[in-house]
Amino acid sequence: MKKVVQSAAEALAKVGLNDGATVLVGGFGLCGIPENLILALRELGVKNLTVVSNNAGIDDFGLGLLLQTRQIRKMVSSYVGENKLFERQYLDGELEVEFVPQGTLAERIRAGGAGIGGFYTPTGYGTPVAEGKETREIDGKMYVLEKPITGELALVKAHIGDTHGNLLYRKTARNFNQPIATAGKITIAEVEQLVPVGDLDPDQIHTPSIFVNYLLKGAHYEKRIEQRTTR
Amino acid sequence: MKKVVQSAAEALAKVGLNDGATVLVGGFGLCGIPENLILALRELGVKNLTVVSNNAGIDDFGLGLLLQTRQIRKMVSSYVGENKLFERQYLDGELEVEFVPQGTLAERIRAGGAGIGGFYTPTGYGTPVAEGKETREIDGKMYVLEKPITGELALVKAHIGDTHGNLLYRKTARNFNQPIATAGKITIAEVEQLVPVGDLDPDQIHTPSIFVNYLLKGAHYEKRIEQRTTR
Amino acid sequence: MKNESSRERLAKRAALELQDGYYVNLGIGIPTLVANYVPEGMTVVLHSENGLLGIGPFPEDGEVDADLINAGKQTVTALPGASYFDSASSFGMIRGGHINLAILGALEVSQAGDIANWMVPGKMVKGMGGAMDLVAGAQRVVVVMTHNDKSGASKLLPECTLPLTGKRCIDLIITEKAVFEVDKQAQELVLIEKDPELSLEAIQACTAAKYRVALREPVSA
Amino acid sequence: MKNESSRERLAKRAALELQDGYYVNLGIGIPTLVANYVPEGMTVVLHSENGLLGIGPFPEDGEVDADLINAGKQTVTALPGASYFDSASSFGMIRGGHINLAILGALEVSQAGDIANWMVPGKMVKGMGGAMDLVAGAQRVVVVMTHNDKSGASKLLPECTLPLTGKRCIDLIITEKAVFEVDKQAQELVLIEKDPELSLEAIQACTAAKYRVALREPVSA
Repeated sequence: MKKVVQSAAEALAKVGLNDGATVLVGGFGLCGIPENLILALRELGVKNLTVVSNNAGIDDFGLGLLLQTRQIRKMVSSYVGENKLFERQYLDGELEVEFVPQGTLAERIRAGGAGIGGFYTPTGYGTPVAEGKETREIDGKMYVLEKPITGELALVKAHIGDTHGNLLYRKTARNFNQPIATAGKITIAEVEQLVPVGDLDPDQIHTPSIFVNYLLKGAHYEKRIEQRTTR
Repeated sequence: MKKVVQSAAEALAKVGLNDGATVLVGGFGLCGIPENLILALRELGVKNLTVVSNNAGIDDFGLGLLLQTRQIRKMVSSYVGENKLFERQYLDGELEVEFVPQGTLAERIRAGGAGIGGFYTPTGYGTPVAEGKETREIDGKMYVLEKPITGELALVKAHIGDTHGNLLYRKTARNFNQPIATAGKITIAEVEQLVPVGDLDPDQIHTPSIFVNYLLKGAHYEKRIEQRTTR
Repeated sequence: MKNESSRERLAKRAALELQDGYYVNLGIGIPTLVANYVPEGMTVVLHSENGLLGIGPFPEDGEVDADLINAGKQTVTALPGASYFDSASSFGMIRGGHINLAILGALEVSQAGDIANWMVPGKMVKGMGGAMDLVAGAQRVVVVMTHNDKSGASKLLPECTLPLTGKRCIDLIITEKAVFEVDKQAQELVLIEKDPELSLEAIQACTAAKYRVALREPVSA
Repeated sequence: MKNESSRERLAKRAALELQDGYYVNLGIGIPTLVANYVPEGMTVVLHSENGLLGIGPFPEDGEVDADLINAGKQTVTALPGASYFDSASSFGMIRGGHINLAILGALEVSQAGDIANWMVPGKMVKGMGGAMDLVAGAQRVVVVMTHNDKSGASKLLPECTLPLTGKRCIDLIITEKAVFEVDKQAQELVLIEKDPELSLEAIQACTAAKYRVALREPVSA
């Protein structure tokens, strides 16, 4: 069982990702994004990607870097924030966007990882989000049927990983990383600290090793802050 | 915010449970069961309960104690094991049983806690479990529609709790306790150790305090072992 | 009191909806300010949908942590008793009805309790974020907004004109001019408080939604 | 070899289905014994559906821990790299196709890959436990069972007669007499190995299910 690779590029090379693939990317805004894997994806140059990620980064960091290189054909997100490049590509019709309510997005990804074929959520009933979807009344309340999301590849960032692939996240950098780690056909994790198997408390593991195919210690972490706010 | 009570009896008194209520009880076999709360439920004497719990205890411990007093009208479980009392009451028609596949049971409880109106699972398709339920093909695979489970009361047992109601479980005693803690209209947790708020690492909490209405330090833990097996 | 900004007055009034032991989600903007008016001795736990219960104040300069942000992507701190969790669990809390109260802004609210707050006419759509889940899932949903838009038009309407965020989900509307409960059965609003300096006629003149009047003692804000 | 019990031979043969890095769920009974035959140098992580990845050997007498059991409710230990999780997450792993291999017993298997193993005729029903999830969710499902029941009747059948645990979900059947692959397309079995001491006619005589013969070199067990 050899999951540890030396670099993000090596991990991606093992996967053999094709143009047009669906890639799930963890993080919320710039918090907890797999910085090194995004850079390696940019280096790899694969095109026409569908990227499932709660946000789309900013112009010059995170997924914004893949917008610069026009590698993303479609984004599945709940909020795309202030990203001028995104806006331009969207208005030009180069970039397709599917807006999914944040909780529905998280649940669809979890469902994808947990083998659920679909689920009924009250979120979005009576709104544009429910258009074209099955709705039904269950015990007097209206629900919308939502489908699972999976992808050829899931990219996540954790704080600590062990050599078996067990992961611990830190603070709110956990966010979408935990469900996304379960929903890739192949999942690659990058970590700030890599420790020998056995170093982590089995009660405290956030993502069990079964979900992780490859992992690497990130070469460098910028951990940029979007809205630095102080007292 | 005062969630800590002095005893299991005090917690149940605050809830005001009625005959005929649905009670969700954590544990797997005898592992991680809320021993003190089960005893208090027996003392309280409420009748005609529907109890949702993966197993039904043994003749003289765990939920078996509520079978002795004939307080349970219906069990919703995946496996009832070797329990003679259970068998007798079931064959006599005193006790109704709904068998639910273990994963479907866990997922239905999670759905109940997470506001999901129903979900499609491949488990049980083509078996007696699917009888009378909606089935459908999704992306070439057959699924069964399953409904969420909630209850008037959820009883769970954790290893450590803080005074705000944050919980940590220990080893495989976590099992159904974690989803069940989310699915009660009222949730009571009993713990082996009660610590002041702030003592627990926020990254390591298994059940956030939002799910816990009352908690208590259990008076006594027997922690009986069903199948003591050694090397 | 008169020197307070309108934003602060709205936040103060909204804070009166808090109760001890409540788990509360505060939206971006004025709702965030509500945190400043939690009464002494009351414990309210603030939820951030990106995965935190127990939001604390903004950090000191040296305390800033890139791994600790709120749903508005601002750096924050966490209070004793806080917990971190993933996004699926976080929205399980919301959708499962575990959040006692959500306070958020709106562009329009209808007399039936519909809300529109995610698509701004003439602007690029940024997405709904977690708003649709919050209005559908929280036990009680309170809107804090200006009574009228920049052109003076009522934001309380018989029917929303903008694409909805949620249907029949709002419980209370707080504006700088008045407070309305939503009677979902009757599909009308109930005027329960008003700025004492405004007449009933003045409220009527700037409100398009249907409402009945059942004024209570104005809650001191 | 000849002194080995039939149980041990079955477990050894099933162990040949393991691969390095596999995450595996072993059912109660003979499947549990498979853990004893993991080849040297191969890492296989054993999953227990009550919430453990990385099952270790049974504990020493002084190590017994009431909080650490397997799905058969036996006390166990955990290996380095283990993790604990809740039941919903555990079955997410199973249903989501993350378990590479499940090995379990059966009362009957059909030539289309159906399995019946939870309702014993004439006995009180105990429940299906996690078996229905495992057969529906694991990437590959291997049945280890005796070829015939106590009356000598074939447990490999054209159609199961007992209530099903799962439909079209079995990939391989290992008995003390033979090994069959399930050709789900053709809805028939493929005899790929047999006890060298038994003739094809002898296998045919004790097997009710339809199968074609495509014998491979018997894998040494």
